Amino acid sequence: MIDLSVQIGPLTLKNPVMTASGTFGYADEFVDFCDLNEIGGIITKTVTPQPRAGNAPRRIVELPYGMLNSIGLPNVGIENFILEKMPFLQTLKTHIFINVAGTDEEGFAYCVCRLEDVAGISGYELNYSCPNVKHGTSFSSDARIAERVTRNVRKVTARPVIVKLTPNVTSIAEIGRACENGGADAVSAINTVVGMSVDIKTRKPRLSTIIGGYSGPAIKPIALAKVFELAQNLSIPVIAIGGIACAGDALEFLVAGATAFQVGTVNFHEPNATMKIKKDLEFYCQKNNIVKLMDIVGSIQL
Amino acid sequence: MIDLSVQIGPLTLKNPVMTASGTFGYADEFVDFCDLNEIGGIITKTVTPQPRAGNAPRRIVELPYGMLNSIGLPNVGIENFILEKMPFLQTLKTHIFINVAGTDEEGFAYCVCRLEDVAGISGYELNYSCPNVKHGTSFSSDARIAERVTRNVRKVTARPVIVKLTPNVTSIAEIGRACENGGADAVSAINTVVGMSVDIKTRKPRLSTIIGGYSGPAIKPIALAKVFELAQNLSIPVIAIGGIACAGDALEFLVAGATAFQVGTVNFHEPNATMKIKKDLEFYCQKNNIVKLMDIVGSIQL
Amino acid sequence: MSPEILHHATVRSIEQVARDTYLICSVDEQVSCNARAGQFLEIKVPHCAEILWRRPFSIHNTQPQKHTFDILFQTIGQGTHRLAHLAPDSELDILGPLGNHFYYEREMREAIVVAGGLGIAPFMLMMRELAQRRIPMQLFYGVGSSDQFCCLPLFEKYATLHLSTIDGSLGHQGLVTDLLSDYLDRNSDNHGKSLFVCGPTPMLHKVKEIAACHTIAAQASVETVMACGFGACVGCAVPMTNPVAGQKEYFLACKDGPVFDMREIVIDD
Amino acid sequence: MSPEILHHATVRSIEQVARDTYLICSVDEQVSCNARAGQFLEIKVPHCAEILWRRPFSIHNTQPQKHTFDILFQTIGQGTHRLAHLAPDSELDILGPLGNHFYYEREMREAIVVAGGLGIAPFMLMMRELAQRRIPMQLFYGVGSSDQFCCLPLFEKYATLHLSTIDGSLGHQGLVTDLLSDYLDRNSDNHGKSLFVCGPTPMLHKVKEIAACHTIAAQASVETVMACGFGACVGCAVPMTNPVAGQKEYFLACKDGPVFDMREIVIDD
Ligand SMILES: Cc1cc2nc3c(=O)[nH]c(=O)nc-3n(C[C@H](O)[C@H](O)[C@H](O)COP(=O)(O)OP(=O)(O)OC[C@H]3O[C@@H](n4cnc5c(N)ncnc54)[C@H](O)[C@@H]3O)c2cc1C
Ligand SMILES: Cc1cc2nc3c(=O)[nH]c(=O)nc-3n(C[C@H](O)[C@H](O)[C@H](O)COP(=O)(O)OP(=O)(O)OC[C@H]3O[C@@H](n4cnc5c(N)ncnc54)[C@H](O)[C@@H]3O)c2cc1C
Ligand SMILES: Cc1cc2nc3c(=O)[nH]c(=O)nc-3n(C[C@H](O)[C@H](O)[C@H](O)COP(=O)(O)O)c2cc1C
Ligand SMILES: Cc1cc2nc3c(=O)[nH]c(=O)nc-3n(C[C@H](O)[C@H](O)[C@H](O)COP(=O)(O)O)c2cc1C
Ligand code: FES
Ligand code: FES
Repeated sequence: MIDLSVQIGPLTLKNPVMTASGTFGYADEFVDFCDLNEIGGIITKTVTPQPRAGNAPRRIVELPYGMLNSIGLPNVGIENFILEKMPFLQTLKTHIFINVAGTDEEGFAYCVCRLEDVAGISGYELNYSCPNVKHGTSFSSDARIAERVTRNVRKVTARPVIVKLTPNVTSIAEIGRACENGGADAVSAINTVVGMSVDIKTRKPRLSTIIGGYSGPAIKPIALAKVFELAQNLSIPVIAIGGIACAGDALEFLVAGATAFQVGTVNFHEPNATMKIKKDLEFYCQKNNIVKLMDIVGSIQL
Repeated sequence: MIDLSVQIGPLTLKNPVMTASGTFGYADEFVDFCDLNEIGGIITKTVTPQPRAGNAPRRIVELPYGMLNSIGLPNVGIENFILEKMPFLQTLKTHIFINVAGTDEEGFAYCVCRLEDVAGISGYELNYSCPNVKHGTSFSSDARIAERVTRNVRKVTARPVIVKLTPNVTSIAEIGRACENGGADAVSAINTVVGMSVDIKTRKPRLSTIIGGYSGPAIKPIALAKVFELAQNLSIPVIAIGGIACAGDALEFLVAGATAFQVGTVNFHEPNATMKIKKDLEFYCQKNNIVKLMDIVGSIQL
Repeated sequence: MSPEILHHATVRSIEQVARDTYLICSVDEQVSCNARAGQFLEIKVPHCAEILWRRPFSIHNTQPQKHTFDILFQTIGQGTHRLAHLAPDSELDILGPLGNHFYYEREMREAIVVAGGLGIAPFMLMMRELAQRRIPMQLFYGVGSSDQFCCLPLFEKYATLHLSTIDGSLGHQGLVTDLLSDYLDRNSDNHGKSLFVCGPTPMLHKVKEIAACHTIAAQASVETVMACGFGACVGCAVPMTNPVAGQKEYFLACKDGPVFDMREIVIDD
Repeated sequence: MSPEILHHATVRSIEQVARDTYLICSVDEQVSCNARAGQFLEIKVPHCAEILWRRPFSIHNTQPQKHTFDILFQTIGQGTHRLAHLAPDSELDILGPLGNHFYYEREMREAIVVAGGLGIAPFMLMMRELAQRRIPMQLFYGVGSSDQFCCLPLFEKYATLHLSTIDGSLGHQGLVTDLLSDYLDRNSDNHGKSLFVCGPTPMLHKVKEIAACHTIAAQASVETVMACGFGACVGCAVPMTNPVAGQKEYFLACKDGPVFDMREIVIDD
């Protein structure tokens, strides 16, 4: 029996496979493709205090090995989320993390507060880093703000708090440390990389918002560098995100120091990717006589 | 007759096609592939005050649509550069820019000083941003240092000065503005994006320096966003670098606001890429009835 | 985990049926027996790791007895070119049937179908469905040049044809919407008529105007870029005619569509 | 702009010659007539935009009268697999000949060639060159299993063969360097002997030791990753035995090599 379980703060995940916010809906979109209870942890699409309609089309652009998005965090708002989305999530037998964002500093703690009495929630992921909304990145590009927002959330919940970081900063370790100081149980990285595409026929930017977020396999090398930097500098767990498409990709991150990882863009075109990655991780452990997957976390030979 | 010429500060380049530092050697490596005089501007591999041996192998890693490098600026040092490399460069009938870097703040002005009396140099590019040497990025991640170093170089030369910027910062526009204030004639962007790769068989980082610089077509969307940001915020010309492999790529950057562009990684596998891009730009202008290529610079429809 | 929606189909045949246009017939009981007109499949481009997204195609026709289905497509970019070069017996990695389908009013007495170019794709299956209900059909079908028409002999069995080409090589020279306007102007009684349209955006725009002007209900199958096809990426936004500002301003083409009542969506010109 | 070094060759034939090993014969006068043993070509992997770098291959043999040349290669990853599937008459986008070549001392009386696996590739051309000079040759050639040997009948014409396999399926069971040691121990007079080696790093390491111990001059063809092959990327660094600290510590495999005097380079074990 191979033990795939990993530890994120006080929580034990049955395996390190998680889903990245905004790429797995509210999980119900994936019932046809995945046994949701086999996933180590599900992170829901970002929810905000008020409903949001999202950005005007065009919201997505395909690129080789990647994509740009500028979705703009459309969501039904925290109240409707609790009414409409939570009931299904509560039926699942895995850890559910609600990804929240505020348009101001108070918004984060506000959402968390509202969710505190709701059952079936294992923890929160704070989205400090969406490049597609105004002021979206200021929470994660200014260490003082990042620390303050984390601390304010910490005050209102005993549930585990993950802070999701943007790669679009000079020093992700500095921001990560600030979140650790603010009381975060873990950090996740990376959110999308700021990118752009121009249609030379029309001379227009391809996205309605001009710039957007770059994701998919093409950003994996960038994500690995950031995750490694965080793992070297923080003492809380780091959850890897960025271009993970197969078990081999995931293993690179685990070896580099990630305790768990999130599968993002690949869910769109391979909606059963999480299942496949989990199975292949098991197979890898078998082949390499690894009894406990957690043992390879941070096993990089420097 | 199509006019491909562009203006970089006081200089007129016969066309906007330039070569990126470190990807075109000292030009002599490319005599078999290119008519060097047809290139708009040649930027030489970084030269430093003292000779450098460069980093231990492994220095390069191939990735889909990109590569990682950690070369470490090996070069013969400014004195030998003048003796060994300049004579050939002086025979060329195009603009030659010497890319210089210091290991400390004074190193930049020192190199430029030493080159001031040397003939056949159109200008300088200051490499503030190499991620593969210690302190390599501090010059371009701290606006005050960037401004100071630029000003010190400005004091010792009347020749055009281009400052090359790293994308690995929170606000490239802030650094760019500082360089503009310091007296730069133009900025070029982007240098490589920090990246990493792990060999899961050996559990070792693939590069000897663990992290390195990501380049090639995969970084083009990132470069476009940075170039656009600079063009929107600066009044000096922006020279685009990052993943340019064909005329279509170059046009995206020109439309987004770049006045010229540099061809990098693609030189390694298509050593005549500069020639092909120049020809295809001409062809594009012909087909689209563009008499002066400069007219499309910044023509993006927002 | 239901095995039905994400699975492999086997290509039975592939043939060129018009300029740059191919018909792939594949074996798949699930799609063949369950698909409704207007629904689509998301097909993985084979042997091309760099192309991440699946490609959406309308289900053109089904042969439920043979357990086969057809897609009809035009070679546009790398993905469709690769599909056109598939060999018989290759596997197709498909997701579907996805999306909603055309809706038929009980009171419908005549179906007016308007297709521009490859917008014809979903209407073969529709005509089979409507023929079973014995609904008379008019097909307004416009292309650039006559070598782009697909399956005319088959369509003729189901519907009265009104053809147009931009270059005048067959039928009316000009836009098919001109023919549509004429037809509706000539027949002032619009009671029981339903419009169904699929094609390029300017055509949808024009048809929406015409439908509004004649107060005929019109449904359009809409194309947007799609990363997933099943509601996960929220990338396929279509502006609503009656948005709730800051709350709900967009439909999703893949989930709420691809078929929309034209009154409910904004079509840019 | 000289047209010689970057150009297209036409594949004449491609055949599998051993397990996972292929021989491509191509038409190209320039390579055929000018290549020297030890030089290499950089070949673009066809129809695969995502693979940026060309792939380096030794020039295995040339047929100057026919204007053809051969490369011999093993399928390792995506690039070599694609090359193995090339059809005759395809175009090969090649760069070369590149690099230096094996150097023959005037006083050489016997050539001792040591090859591990595909390290055999450059030695066919070398043996032709040395046969013209009537130099006696010993070939020490080791592989994993007998089905990996290439071109033995041809090599036998030029050299005395000393074969080994790891699994013992042909020749000595074990490492070819054991055979080499034995041979040199038996023949104590090393005057006029030259060693030439190409193969995996542990083998190079061992041969370097043996050569030093018997004070025989040894040249190795060294493999590193290469982004360009012509001195532009400075990625193919090979550590020097006598570095000038902080100034010159590395050779470039593509420009200063791929053939090095083994005393001048550090070979990690
Ligand atoms: C619900 C739905 C059903 C569809 N049904 C069919 C069908 O039955 N038959 C068919 O031939 N096509 C159909 N399409 C369009 C089809 O999906 C695209 O043509 C295909 O994805 C192009 O893939 P590609 O890789 O060849 O081109 P790409 O490389 O993706 O694109 C090449 C160029 O064409 C443009 N382009 C891509 N898609 C479209 C589009 N839909 N309209 C206009 N320009 C586009 C791109 O922006 C790009 O400039 C449908 C689309 C949708 C959303
Ligand atoms: C100067 C020179 C001459 C060469 N001559 C020959 C030759 O004549 N015949 C021949 O078969 N090969 C030769 N090689 C090796 C050949 O270039 C590689 O096998 C080839 O580039 C692999 O390409 P790929 O796309 O199939 O594999 P990749 O996808 O590039 O690599 C697959 C895996 O193999 C590893 N790998 C890649 N190259 C090598 C290598 N050189 N040694 C060990 N592992 C490697 C990679 O790290 C990766 O893990 C030569 C190399 C050099 C530098
Ligand atoms: C279409 C799309 C929508 C996303 N929406 C969100 C979101 O709502 N909240 C969030 O925190 N991250 C969001 N992300 C970022 C992803 O969670 C993830 O951090 C990023 O895509 C990198 O991972 P990947 O390369 O595996 O996709 C979104 C990404 C994509 C592609
Ligand atoms: C192998 C390699 C060496 C480089 N060396 C230098 C250098 O010496 N100085 C410098 O300013 N930039 C150097 N660069 C960065 C390039 O000039 C360029 O900014 C970067 O590669 C992005 O462009 P590209 O994607 O077109 O390659 C190097 C890049 C590569 C790939
Ligand atoms: S295509 Fe992904 S939500 Fe519609
Ligand atoms: S391979 Fe580029 S310098 Fe040797």
